Amino acid sequence: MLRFLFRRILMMIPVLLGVSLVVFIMSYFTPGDPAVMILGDMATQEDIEMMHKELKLDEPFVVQYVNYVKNIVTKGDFGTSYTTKQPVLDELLARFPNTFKLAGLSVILSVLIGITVGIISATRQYSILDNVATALSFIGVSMPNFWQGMMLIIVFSVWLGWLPPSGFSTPLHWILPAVTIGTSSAAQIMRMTRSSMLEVIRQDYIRTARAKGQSERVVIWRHALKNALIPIITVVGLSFGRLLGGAVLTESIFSIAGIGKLMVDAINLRNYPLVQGGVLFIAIVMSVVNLIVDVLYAYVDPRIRTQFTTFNIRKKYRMEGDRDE
Amino acid sequence: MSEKTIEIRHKSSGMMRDAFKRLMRNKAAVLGLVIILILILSAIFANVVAPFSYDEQNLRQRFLAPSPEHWFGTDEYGRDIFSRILYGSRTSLMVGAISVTISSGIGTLLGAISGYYGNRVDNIIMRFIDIMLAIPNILLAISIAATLGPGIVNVMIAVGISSVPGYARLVRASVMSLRDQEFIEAARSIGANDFRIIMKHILPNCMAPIIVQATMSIAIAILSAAALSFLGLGVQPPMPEWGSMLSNGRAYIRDYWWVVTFPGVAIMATVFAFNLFGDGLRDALDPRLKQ
Amino acid sequence: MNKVYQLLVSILIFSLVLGGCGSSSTTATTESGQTEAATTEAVAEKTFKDTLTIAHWEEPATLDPQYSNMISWFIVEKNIFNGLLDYVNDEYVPVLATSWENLDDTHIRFHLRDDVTFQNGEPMTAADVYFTLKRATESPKSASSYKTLDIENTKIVDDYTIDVALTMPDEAFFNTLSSGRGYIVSQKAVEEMGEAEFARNPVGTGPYMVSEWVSGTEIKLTAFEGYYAGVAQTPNVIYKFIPEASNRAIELETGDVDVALNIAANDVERVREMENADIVMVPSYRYTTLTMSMQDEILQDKRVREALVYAIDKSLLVDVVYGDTADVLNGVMPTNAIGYKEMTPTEYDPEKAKALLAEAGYADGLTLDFQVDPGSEYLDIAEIVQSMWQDVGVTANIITMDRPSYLAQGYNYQISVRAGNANHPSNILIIYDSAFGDRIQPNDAYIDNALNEFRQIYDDAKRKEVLDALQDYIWDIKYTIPLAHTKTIYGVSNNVENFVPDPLGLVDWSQVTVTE
Amino acid sequence: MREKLLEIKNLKVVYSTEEKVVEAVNHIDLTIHRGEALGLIGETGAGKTTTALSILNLIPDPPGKILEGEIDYNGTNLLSLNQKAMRSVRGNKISMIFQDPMTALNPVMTVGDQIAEVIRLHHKISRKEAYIKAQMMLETVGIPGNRLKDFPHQFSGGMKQRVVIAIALACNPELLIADEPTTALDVTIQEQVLDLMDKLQKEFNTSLLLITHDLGVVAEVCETVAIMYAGEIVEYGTLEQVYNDTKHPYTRGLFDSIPKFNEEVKRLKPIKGQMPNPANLPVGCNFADRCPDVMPKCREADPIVIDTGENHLVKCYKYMAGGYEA
Repeated sequence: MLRFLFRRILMMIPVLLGVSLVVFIMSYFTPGDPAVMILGDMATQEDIEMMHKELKLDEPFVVQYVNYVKNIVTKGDFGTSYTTKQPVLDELLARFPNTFKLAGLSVILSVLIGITVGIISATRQYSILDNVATALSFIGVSMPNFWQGMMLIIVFSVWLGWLPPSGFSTPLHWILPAVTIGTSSAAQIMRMTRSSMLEVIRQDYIRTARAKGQSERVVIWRHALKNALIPIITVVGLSFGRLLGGAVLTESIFSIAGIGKLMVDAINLRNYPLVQGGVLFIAIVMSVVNLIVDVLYAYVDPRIRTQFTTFNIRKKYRMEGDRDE
Repeated sequence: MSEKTIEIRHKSSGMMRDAFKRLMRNKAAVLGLVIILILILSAIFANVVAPFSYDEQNLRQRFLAPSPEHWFGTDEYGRDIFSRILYGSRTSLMVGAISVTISSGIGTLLGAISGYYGNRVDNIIMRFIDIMLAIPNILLAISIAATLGPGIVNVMIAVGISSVPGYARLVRASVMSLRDQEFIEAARSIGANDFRIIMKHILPNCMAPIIVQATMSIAIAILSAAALSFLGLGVQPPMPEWGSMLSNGRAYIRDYWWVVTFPGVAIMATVFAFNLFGDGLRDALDPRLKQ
Repeated sequence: MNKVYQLLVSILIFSLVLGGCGSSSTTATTESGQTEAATTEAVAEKTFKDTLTIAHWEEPATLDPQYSNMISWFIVEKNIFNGLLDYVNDEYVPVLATSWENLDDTHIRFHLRDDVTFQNGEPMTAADVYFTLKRATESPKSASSYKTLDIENTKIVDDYTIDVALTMPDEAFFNTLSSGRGYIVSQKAVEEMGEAEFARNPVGTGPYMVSEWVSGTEIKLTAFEGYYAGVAQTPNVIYKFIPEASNRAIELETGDVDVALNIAANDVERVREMENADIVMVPSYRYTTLTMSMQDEILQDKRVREALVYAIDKSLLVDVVYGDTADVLNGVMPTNAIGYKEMTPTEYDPEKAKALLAEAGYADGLTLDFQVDPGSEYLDIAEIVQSMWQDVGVTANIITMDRPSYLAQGYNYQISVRAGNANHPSNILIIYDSAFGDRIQPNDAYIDNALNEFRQIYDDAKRKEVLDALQDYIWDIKYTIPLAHTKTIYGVSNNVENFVPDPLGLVDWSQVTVTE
Repeated sequence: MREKLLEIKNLKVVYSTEEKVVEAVNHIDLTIHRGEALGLIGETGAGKTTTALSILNLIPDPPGKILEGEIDYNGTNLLSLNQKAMRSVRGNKISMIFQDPMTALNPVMTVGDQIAEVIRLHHKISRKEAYIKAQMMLETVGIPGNRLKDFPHQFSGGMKQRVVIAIALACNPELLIADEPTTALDVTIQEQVLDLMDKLQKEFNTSLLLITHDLGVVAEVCETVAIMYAGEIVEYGTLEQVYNDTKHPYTRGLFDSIPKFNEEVKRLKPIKGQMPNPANLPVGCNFADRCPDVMPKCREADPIVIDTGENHLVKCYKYMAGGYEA
């Protein structure tokens, strides 16, 4: 397992290099001049040239890229934001806690609701409960996020006055945004849980467990759920990863200083150091999440675990020679 | 197991007919299909059915509430919302369908190859997917728009490409749990090549999650397209598109409910229909449900 | 089974669930219950809150005035810094300078106040003024505003006197000094902190200083005890950054903020109806105009341009887009700009437009590309104009693109829409200057000369003469179609007192109080 | 005769979906005695597995439903037990081995866990003791005890079936139901598994209900045989009676369709036609359409079960005259 982890962490290096190169190329060829964006449409040609020099945009592409990578590797310096002149890393780290909290809360919320409802729905397929849960989940996924967010604000902040309409400073502020995001991913997790569970509970080993005299509760939650988890983990991992990259619309509606809005603003301003740093940062976070997902796969499914230690297992097979091939 | 062997021997046309029969028995799926057909028909015949033109402004009749003349009311420029929704089904359905086709096609292929071959191939593809995941959709869309010029095609490509990783990872996970099963070994033993095994034996068996994901992502595609339109990267006005109707109308959400409600309902109904249909399709296609 | 029925039932249940979620978390509602407090204490003696909270639409990237170029940034800086002078009620009034005199056409002597200290305790001297002017010429964001400043020959006379040299006579220089780019910074602070740090923790002479800046969320200011004009009335000012316009109105309604900046046109009525707040609206310096590329052959024909003007029902357009938050603009500058000249309105006359188009050879119609940066109200304007032009046979293909791509297009376009935001003719009319580089590109020698000429004239009457002629010329030649002059809209809580609106939004909060 | 352990009386099971009702088991009666090994033979879809699942009350509901009948086990009707009481029977008094060892084991649990689970469910012993017992069971079925912590995918098919047997026998049940236990295995492994089952059945004095379509397997292990066709038991008797004094035309058909190496047979005689669709059973005898000896009355009314002597039961009009109603 340790070797696997080590290998995966090593494998992040080419990914990050790839990401940085791709983003660098995209930044370079995307229309829009950062200097013009910073100076506005009233800027004169001299201003713009002055800005180019200040931003080192007059250097050739390769030099820019090599310097960029070199600064990261040797100094841990992700560059300086064009607009604020603050280190990119500081800007990202200032926003990350909010994003992480929002993502974490909504994932927890959606996992709790999604898996529970999904299982109930699957074990009582076609019952009224299942139909209601299914209809709810359809509504949950099909409800546009910002519409839902705005409705929540109108109901809970304006009409009822229970919850603050924007910001993310206290737990009270967390509720509406987390619910907004949580709803659609809960619905998605619910759908996935239901369909995955439906497959699993038809399997023979579930019948075996029942034939042992095991109670239905244990059969579902211990025998079936663990088998159904792989696709669920995939969905959860994906949505967590995606949320860690920022939830732009929700962040905008609730005025949350998160990574998503930071990145969109950066892209809109062609603030390339921030875009590049942000994408790299997101890539690192995603890689870590993916790694966790893979570790979870292995934890959940011994067949996948085998792959991490393939060598050892093969040796074992050969020694005992009991594999009929 | 015995069921499965019989299954494989069936002619594929028979299989499809069976699946279709089962689908038709599922009332929810039929409802979904009916809604989808209505949407498709209204997309095709929008110019016949719509009482007004989609871009006909009447600035003295702004924000009219729903009435016999304007079923869904009028928008901020006095355009008939009902007509715009009819025309909008063209754009939204096209964006949804094509981008999902792109993403599920590429994603499934990558995921299947990755999951089936494992090891080095898996590594390379998954790292590639990681790179894709890390690049923000908007950046991707802007770059594509920069190459192709702004317009609906970019939206479809950008939305499609950006949801490839989801499919790839999902399919990979399913394939990984399938590829060591006996019937795959059986197929391999009778000399089926990898392509055939993937296409004929593995993919049909992980259709369920793919279909669930595909129906879900039509909604996401429609909404992502709206977000891109909002940034000026999507459908060009005055061509209506549900998502951007919704985004543009959001400022009026508290004053003129119909401006956002009807496009929202249109999106929800579409997504709802695709979900019902996809669900039914999954049940119909799943050989394990056959008994 | 009846799925539709199920759907309805589930919607019901869903709303109940939502309701349930809320009711379980009613514990901490009193935190923001200012309304109750207000009613119970209305009879008692007036007490003031120690914090004024302002909903701001955009976070500044920096609070370094010479490196700023956005109104939204200057709004915060206004309360941290002071300039040498200010422009109030159509005249320049002294602030940090006590007086100034023109030594000759290109030399101005400023006498400074001797009782001003910076927020770091250092006295404000001529050295700081020199330092500020020098760094302005070095900043890409300020250099062009200061292009007539001759920093080499600018001399510190003594601690409180400085002789500013110009490369040519420039009446507009006073305008630059009165703008945010003229705010005086502490030389010592900049040199000690470095520019990056100064941008976050600026040191000026103003009533407030930054106490905390939560990135992306808010900036907290506290009163500067040593403010030369007297300590601010309210000890703390918080700018909360709420980009979503409707949410600023909501925050005002819920009492979470005392002032909301930049209320959206469609929220104005709603705020007016609020019991706890109202709208304060003043003309801004912002105006919107359609621009046409003079590099385009079709649009080089004046008849076509005139036709396009006649085909727009400006008053209807302004009414639809802005309601009462803007006026039709009958001139080439905002109504309250220095030296504005009112023009005779062009009537809406589609028949005349058709006739002109036919005369120009486009009787069968004409197709134009209309490039739009979909931010602000531009897309609204574009869609309405598109529809109005359609009535006279002009098809405008709207092409939206994100702002950077839009700006990158240069004059590779036909029609576009932009907003200007300035009060001095030299800054407003610069868009017609050939040297400006892009967008309109008229290469019109008359305009270039006039623009260069008028700002060198210190005599008000003579300058007005040149400027009036220039405005007449631009109005007539129709390189642009001026549309609307917008207002700056504040949503202000009824508890706020002594609020003085500013056309640009640069409100000085030092005299403002908020009753409990 | 030995003591009756389990008696199925008049059992009827249907699977109903929205548009059709499948009559999977139609009023069957079957008795298993203590220590007896009964072979239940029939082709795929005859209702063998449904019968077995009914005993454990594990018919998937929906769509399955036990409509009529009783299953008396030691004097109590299993069908009247509540879930909790039923669970104390499953895996403990009556356990079951499923057809496909590849899928019968939970892939995400170690075999040790899966064996210990059933032990701990029915015996109040500590986790540790349960694992010791599990290890013993593993060794009893011929798998090294140190593989307790291995997962199913690390075993071959034959070994998996041994694990399944270990699970089934872990609580020393009185009745073991084996549903096609060897069908999925290759021949050499089949033999090993059968031997093991046979040995253990005798050793533990367990009754056995062996479900199979393989006449040879039954001959090897069972004393009594029941032949099932389209949800009904068409012939029942001792191994001797059924194999050597075959009565029912279907049973005869079955024997004719397998090669016998001690006879010179030019050609095998498969039974013509197919089993009737259980969703649409014909009037009269279900086998009538395929029966070489079909008589007009076979198509009019369902024959009743006749005892042709010494408890050799046949459901066929042919023996109406010679026997008496069972």
